[in-house]
Amino acid sequence: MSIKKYAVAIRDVIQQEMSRDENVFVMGEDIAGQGGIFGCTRGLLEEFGEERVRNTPISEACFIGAGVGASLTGMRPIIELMYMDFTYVAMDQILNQAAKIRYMYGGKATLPLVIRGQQGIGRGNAGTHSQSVEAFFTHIPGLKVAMPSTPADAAGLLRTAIRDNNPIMFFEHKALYASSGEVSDDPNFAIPFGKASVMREGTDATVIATSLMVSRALEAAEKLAEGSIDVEVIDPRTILPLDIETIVESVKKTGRALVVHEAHRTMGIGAEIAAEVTQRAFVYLDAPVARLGAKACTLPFSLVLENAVVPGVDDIIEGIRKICYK
Amino acid sequence: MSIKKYAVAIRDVIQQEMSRDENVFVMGEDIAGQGGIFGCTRGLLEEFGEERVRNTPISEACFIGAGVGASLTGMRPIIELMYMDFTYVAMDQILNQAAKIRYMYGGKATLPLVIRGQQGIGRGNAGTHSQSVEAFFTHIPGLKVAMPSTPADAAGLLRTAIRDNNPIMFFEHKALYASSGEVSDDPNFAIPFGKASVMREGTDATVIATSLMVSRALEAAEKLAEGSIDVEVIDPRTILPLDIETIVESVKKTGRALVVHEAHRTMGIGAEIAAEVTQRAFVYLDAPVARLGAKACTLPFSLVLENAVVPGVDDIIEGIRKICYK
Amino acid sequence: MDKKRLQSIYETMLTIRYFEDKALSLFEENQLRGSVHLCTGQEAVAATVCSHLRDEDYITSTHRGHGHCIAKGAEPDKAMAELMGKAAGYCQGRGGSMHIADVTKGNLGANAIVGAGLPIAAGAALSAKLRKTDQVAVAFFGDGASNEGVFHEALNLASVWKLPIIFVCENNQFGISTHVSKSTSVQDIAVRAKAYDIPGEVVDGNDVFSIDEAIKRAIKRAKAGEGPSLIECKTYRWYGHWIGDPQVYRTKEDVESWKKKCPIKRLETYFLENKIMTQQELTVMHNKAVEVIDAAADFAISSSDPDPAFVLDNVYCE
Amino acid sequence: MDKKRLQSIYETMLTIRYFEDKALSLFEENQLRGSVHLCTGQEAVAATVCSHLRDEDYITSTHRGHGHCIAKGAEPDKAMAELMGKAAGYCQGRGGSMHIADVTKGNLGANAIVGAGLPIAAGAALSAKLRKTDQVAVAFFGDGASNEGVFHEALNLASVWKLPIIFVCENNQFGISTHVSKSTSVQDIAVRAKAYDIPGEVVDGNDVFSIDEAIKRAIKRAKAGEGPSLIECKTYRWYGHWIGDPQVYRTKEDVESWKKKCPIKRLETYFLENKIMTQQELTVMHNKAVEVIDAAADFAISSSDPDPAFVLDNVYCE
Ligand SMILES: Cc1ncc(C[n+]2csc(CCOP(=O)(O)OP(=O)(O)O)c2C)c(N)n1
Ligand SMILES: Cc1ncc(C[n+]2csc(CCOP(=O)(O)OP(=O)(O)O)c2C)c(N)n1
Ligand SMILES: [Mg+2]
Ligand SMILES: [Mg+2]
Repeated sequence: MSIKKYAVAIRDVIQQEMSRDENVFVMGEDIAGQGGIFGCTRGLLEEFGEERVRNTPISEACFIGAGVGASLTGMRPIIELMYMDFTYVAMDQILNQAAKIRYMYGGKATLPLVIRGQQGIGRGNAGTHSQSVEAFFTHIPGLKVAMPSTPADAAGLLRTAIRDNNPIMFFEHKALYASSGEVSDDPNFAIPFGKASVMREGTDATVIATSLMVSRALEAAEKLAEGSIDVEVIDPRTILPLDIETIVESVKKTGRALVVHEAHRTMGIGAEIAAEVTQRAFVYLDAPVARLGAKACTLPFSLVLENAVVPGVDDIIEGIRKICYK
Repeated sequence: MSIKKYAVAIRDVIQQEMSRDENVFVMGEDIAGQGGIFGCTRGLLEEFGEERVRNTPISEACFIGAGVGASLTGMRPIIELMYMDFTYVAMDQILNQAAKIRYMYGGKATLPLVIRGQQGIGRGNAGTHSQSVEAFFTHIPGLKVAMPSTPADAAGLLRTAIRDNNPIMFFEHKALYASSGEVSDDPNFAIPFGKASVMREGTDATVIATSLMVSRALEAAEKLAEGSIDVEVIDPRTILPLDIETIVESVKKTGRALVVHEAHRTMGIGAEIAAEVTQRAFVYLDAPVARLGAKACTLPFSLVLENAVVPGVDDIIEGIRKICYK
Repeated sequence: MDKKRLQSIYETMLTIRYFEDKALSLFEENQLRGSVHLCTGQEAVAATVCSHLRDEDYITSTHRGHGHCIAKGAEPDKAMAELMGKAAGYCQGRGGSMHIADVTKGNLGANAIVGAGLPIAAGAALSAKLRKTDQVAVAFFGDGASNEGVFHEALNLASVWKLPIIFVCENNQFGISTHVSKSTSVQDIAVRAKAYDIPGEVVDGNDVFSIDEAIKRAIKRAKAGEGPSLIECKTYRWYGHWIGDPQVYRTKEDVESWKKKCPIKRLETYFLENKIMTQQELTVMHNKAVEVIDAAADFAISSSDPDPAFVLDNVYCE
Repeated sequence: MDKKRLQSIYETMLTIRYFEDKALSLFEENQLRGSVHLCTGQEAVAATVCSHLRDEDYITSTHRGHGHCIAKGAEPDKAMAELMGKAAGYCQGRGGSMHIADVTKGNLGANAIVGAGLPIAAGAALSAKLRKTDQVAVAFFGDGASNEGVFHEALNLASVWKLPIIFVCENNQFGISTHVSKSTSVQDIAVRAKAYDIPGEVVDGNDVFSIDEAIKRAIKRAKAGEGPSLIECKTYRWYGHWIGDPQVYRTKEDVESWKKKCPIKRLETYFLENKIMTQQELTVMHNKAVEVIDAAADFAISSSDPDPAFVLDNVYCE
């Protein structure tokens, strides 16, 4: 075990997988000399050279498409998008090509491809650079979607992603890069997709939280523990596949659930989780499954406004109280 | 009243609005001489000339962006996308620009813009040309989203859309273009957004269905009426704004609800509707709100397979029986 | 060009021609459905370009892709079965005409999204470069596609990275109903090569010899590590954009005048004038092609539909 | 160029220069946050181009947009307030540096998405054409943006439709840390004009006279209904890509050598050599600009934050 920052955990896994498998390579904007604007590819150019650590032109649709072509033909590309918001200029290559090719070709194509990058609030980047866009990639079948909330999960899930033979969307969070935690030194340490992590056990209510919201949910849970509400906090870690069983088991125990994500509440993955949990645990529910997410406006630049839009610890506390009728 | 085909109803409204307001113009691929591949702009070139009826290059991101620029500066563009699947190559202009500009500019910009076109199954167009993509446009705030299921709704909602001062996503359905129905001749006939249409009244269960699924839901309801299950069928007509009140009122009456759409079940708008209905009508529910949508695979080319993927009348019947425990 | 290559190009063109005719008649008999884009009249491009490619070389194709598919080595029976959505088709009926692929033969797929194949081909070329093979990639695309953003991005990327790729534009003068002059700011799309500092040339797309010269040069350049080339083949499609196109945008005379420039006839004339093949030999080849295609159609018709029980298979690779 | 215009360009450049300096110091004092991209060193382009535009003419700008904003008539106080996310800012604190706009003055907005302004500007030009005004639109963008697909699509569309638009590329040689030679397949981006059959020219982006000549020609052409032009202004940014950039990709010497080519100094030398203005007059103008910017900063600092109670306002137009 070592204590590592989230960004370093990511970098180290990429480095190890590139050493292990010469078909793995990375490309993206400013990832070579600069090591990525968040340092997730730092040092790789020096170690692996310009062929395998490629700065791209500002042409996201093309370099994601090139990732599709390279992966179809035997390579295992890791593509960094500087901001996951930029998926919008490359949506066709992600949703129509990467996600669908294997199926449309009757299973006769394999696409090992990781598209990774950061998203979310925390740097005052305003409406086009602070979004949480993961939900889009769960609606069209064919992709897998991870969103680690800790350095260990970032490392373990990324290794799984790189070794997986499917196209993966890997959502990091800009406000988590500097967070630290223990990470296994085992060069094969991997966390399977589709296994939620119970971050805190509790008996009164279940909070399902993702990415940056996990720490806020934990903080809310600690505060409520003082007031004698005992909250279970679950981080699904991958939202596709989604470990609905673990969530449902927890809700059967607690009878109450709140989903919290930073993405907009409307049509965020909280909707899917709420609908599915209700379907499977209906008779156990003491309250409707509640949802918290960003309010229905663009993320504003002003910090005061941003804080009013995205769920904070107090909002989560209030949300839990509500489903507990307390 | 006249009997009109859905495609003709659309064409007529565009024609009338172009006559009424010289700032309204249309652009898109093959919409001029050819009148659109589904005839929705037929005859407009002859009447209004090439300036206001513009064939575009195959550059969707650009001509949608041009629509944003034109609407910001006083025009009221109507843009035809030949297939709404092509939104994927223009997502940034839709989600980051059209949807956000007014808000990001502190309310000091107005964007009257309609992006319309058809989607869905029915012509053997396979995975990249048969999708139902409406859900994407409800997650990012700033757009309104309509999906008419009848010629009258197509006419009434499109007129509202053209006169609205916001960017609108208008989803027609390729398999509905040839369907006929009564349409008002009133040149101001308009249907407000956010008002659901109760297509059939019933007391035992509520089915919320959109677009092509509305007729299937009605057929299912008729069949079940024979077996003494009395189904209410609601078409929300616009999914953003969503007339949640009408839906919730119905569910409070029936105690049971099934949402049916052609888009994939996972993260389709059924998830949002189910979660929200449960939130608001929890104590009235005799069963969890159920959802039907396309299965979790790309839409296959083969008709046999396509039919297995998208909800059919029998699936809806089965879905209703399930929530009625019958 | 040596006789063997010429004959093989000729045979490929015939196979494509009869394949398309058969697809058309099956469509008219309601045995086949969907958006079917025939490449009749354009056969020379696919046949000649692919005659220089090995199985390990890559192509990406378009919605008008039957010709590329056959020229890159597809068996007509499995191709026709795919057009009919049958289980025995290349994609087990999941892809259809617009998404037909055979990755094992280097055909990375038809692509129903205009322009979308170009970055994918660039990626295949990058893959070849990274794996240090001498493979090349060819991206086929239409005149209309040259106005999509990814055209620009792919040519720039390929040039900057000196990828072993050839961009082959089949300029058949129309994107659906829109004449190229109404959508495209240059008369010759090949001129756009200047924007990427790569060679661009215009060739007669109905003449196998011109295409042959150009593709040879481009492949040589690609293999030498000098980067991409852009070849624009001027040609014409005889039928509508898709089966069912009312074709209001052009006259019968135009179509007829282009039929006179038939690439197959043209090669036959060359064969006869240069006494490379006799009329009888040509007839034998025609008959053989007809047979192959008839057999393909029989195969496709008699194949079974895919079993819906397995419809959810192959979304993911296990 | 007449003296009045020159002085006004000079004044604009000074305002931009001091505005950027102030933004930097406010950032360093933690009064300002976010991604802030300074255009110091590039002032001549915005100032000269916009000196030819009226309020009713349109521009679209970029993430590096303060200069365009000021040159197009923004009041520095509301601009600075927006950078600080204050209620009195142009966008009421909702947009920030990367999304600042003033539609009433024809500034259709900075744009944080590289390249995204180009189609929007084309749309504004189309709007002018449809409304039969003599308005023109200018799209500012960087060298890096010229590799985005929308660059290609917008130039093609504008050319085919003969839109009254000028595409002004500020080639400051880098997209973040990536030198233009590593991302862009041509040495001069202006060459890409050939791909759209429009005029393309390279000018010294630190020389107001060269820019002036080019923009005049382009505006004349636009107003004559002859369509778009592409102008590439070679220039350099003095500071990092954004505030906080470690700038590992260039040397101090490079930066210093470009500082010697300061567009403001250059114009001052011209003024003095040609006895258009005296050193004293220049100093007066400097002082005036400093005063304006100091006042703007004071205004911004003392303005209040937006009220979160209204955070959901203005998502839609009622
Ligand atoms: C992104 C996208 N836009 C539009 C279409 C609809 N469409 C299909 S084929 C076509 C015309 C393509 O023209 P061209 O590239 O010249 O190829 P051709 O059909 O002439 O072979 C269009 C507009 C599409 N499939 N994808
Ligand atoms: C679509 C998109 N891709 C990437 C980025 C990240 N990014 C912001 S500025 C920039 C560099 C732009 O370079 P250039 O166009 O030359 O403008 P400059 O910063 O030099 O003024 C990049 C890559 C972005 N904002 N949008
Ligand atoms: Mg064509
Ligand atoms: Mg630059």
